[in-house]
Amino acid sequence: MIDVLYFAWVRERIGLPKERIETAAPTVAALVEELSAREDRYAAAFADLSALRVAVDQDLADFDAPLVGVREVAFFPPMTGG
Amino acid sequence: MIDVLYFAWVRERIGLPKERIETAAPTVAALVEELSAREDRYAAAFADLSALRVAVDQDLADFDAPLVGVREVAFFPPMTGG
Amino acid sequence: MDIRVQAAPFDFGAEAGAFARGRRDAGAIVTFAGIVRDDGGLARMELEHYPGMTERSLETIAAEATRRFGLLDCLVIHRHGSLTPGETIMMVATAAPHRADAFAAAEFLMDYLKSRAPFWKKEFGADGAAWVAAKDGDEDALGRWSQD
Amino acid sequence: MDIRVQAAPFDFGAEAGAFARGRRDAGAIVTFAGIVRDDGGLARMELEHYPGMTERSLETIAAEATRRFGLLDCLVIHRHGSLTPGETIMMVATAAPHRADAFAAAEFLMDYLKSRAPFWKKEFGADGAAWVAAKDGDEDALGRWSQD
Repeated sequence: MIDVLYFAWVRERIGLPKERIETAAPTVAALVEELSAREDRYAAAFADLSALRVAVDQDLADFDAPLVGVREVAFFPPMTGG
Repeated sequence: MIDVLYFAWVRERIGLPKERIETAAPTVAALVEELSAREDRYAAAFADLSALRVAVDQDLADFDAPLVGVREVAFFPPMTGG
Repeated sequence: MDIRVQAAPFDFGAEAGAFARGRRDAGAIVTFAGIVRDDGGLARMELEHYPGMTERSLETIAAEATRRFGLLDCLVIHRHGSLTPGETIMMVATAAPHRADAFAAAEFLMDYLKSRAPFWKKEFGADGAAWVAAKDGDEDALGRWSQD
Repeated sequence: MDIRVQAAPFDFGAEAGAFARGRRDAGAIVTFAGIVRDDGGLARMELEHYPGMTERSLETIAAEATRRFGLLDCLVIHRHGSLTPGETIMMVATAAPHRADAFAAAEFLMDYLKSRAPFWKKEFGADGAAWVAAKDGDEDALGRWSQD
């Protein structure tokens, strides 16, 4: 079980801020493929990975980051704070 | 007649903040020579011109600046404000 | 080092004054304040963030600025939630013995905060709502801080 | 544009707050404050200046910063007379639509003010009094602002 969080327009497109997912995906990229295959709203949110950022256990990571032992993955667009 | 002002250690070395001087010196450099020849305290203050700055009518100037029509000349060390 | 992430407004002047007050060790204080700009009919802005990761990332950035520039102290306050034009979104403050380090550290904090702290702005105006797009320049700005 | 040269103390936080308050046009405010640092037994400092030329030179520098960086506003306050450690010597504040210009303008103001505004510091400590020597680095700092 892994907590998956969505922020900004990713959250809006997928339609929820957070969900618990039972997955055996070995990497973030594999999780993205699994979700995209599941429903169109995921496929729409993940259509262009270059427009997305990912954090693994609250640290910025790459899409090829492993998910072994990970508790929390978050997807969001590039940050616009400050 | 020209007002000549001294600041910081130039003022202390010459021993006064301001004086009116009757001079026909055509440039700042000529005025410096005239004053230096007058008394030791001026010669001491003006010994190293590279350590001095000059303002003519309240604008920074070079030592070869002309004095025609000038009302006020000031001598001081490099600034240390801020 | 003082990091605050909050929905409540804060008083930039009071915070800047308290940060600088009686600081006999620092010769130089630099502050930056970001204000919601009234850019063509903006009604309000919603600032979303990632609780937990926001504080972590700001602490990491502030610790790195402190190390690099020998800061005596630094402060980051960043709001989230709803803001209207004229409101202060965030501020940073840096204290260092000399001005070059205080300036560089404040710019470093801002550059990293812009591209590395998980905040997202959504603008609401007469024409509806839109997420603010990240500027390429903000990511590029990080390049100047790379160390060999 | 607000330029003040005064012997009286001023409240940095209150001035920074008033400068930033309700500014819907500027997205970015940068302030710098210079504080008398307690550097090895300094008892007090005397700041001498050249009345008349001081105001002129600060106005020229502030006008140039406004022109170069498209400032919406700027503020310079500089004290003269006697100051003790922990007291605020001076401050600048800049307001611009974006942060890069607000930062650059504040650094430009400080660099020029250091080398072009007629102020001189004399430090009084346990070992007596001494005029502060200008740093080569301060004059060198102007080089980065030269335009082609």
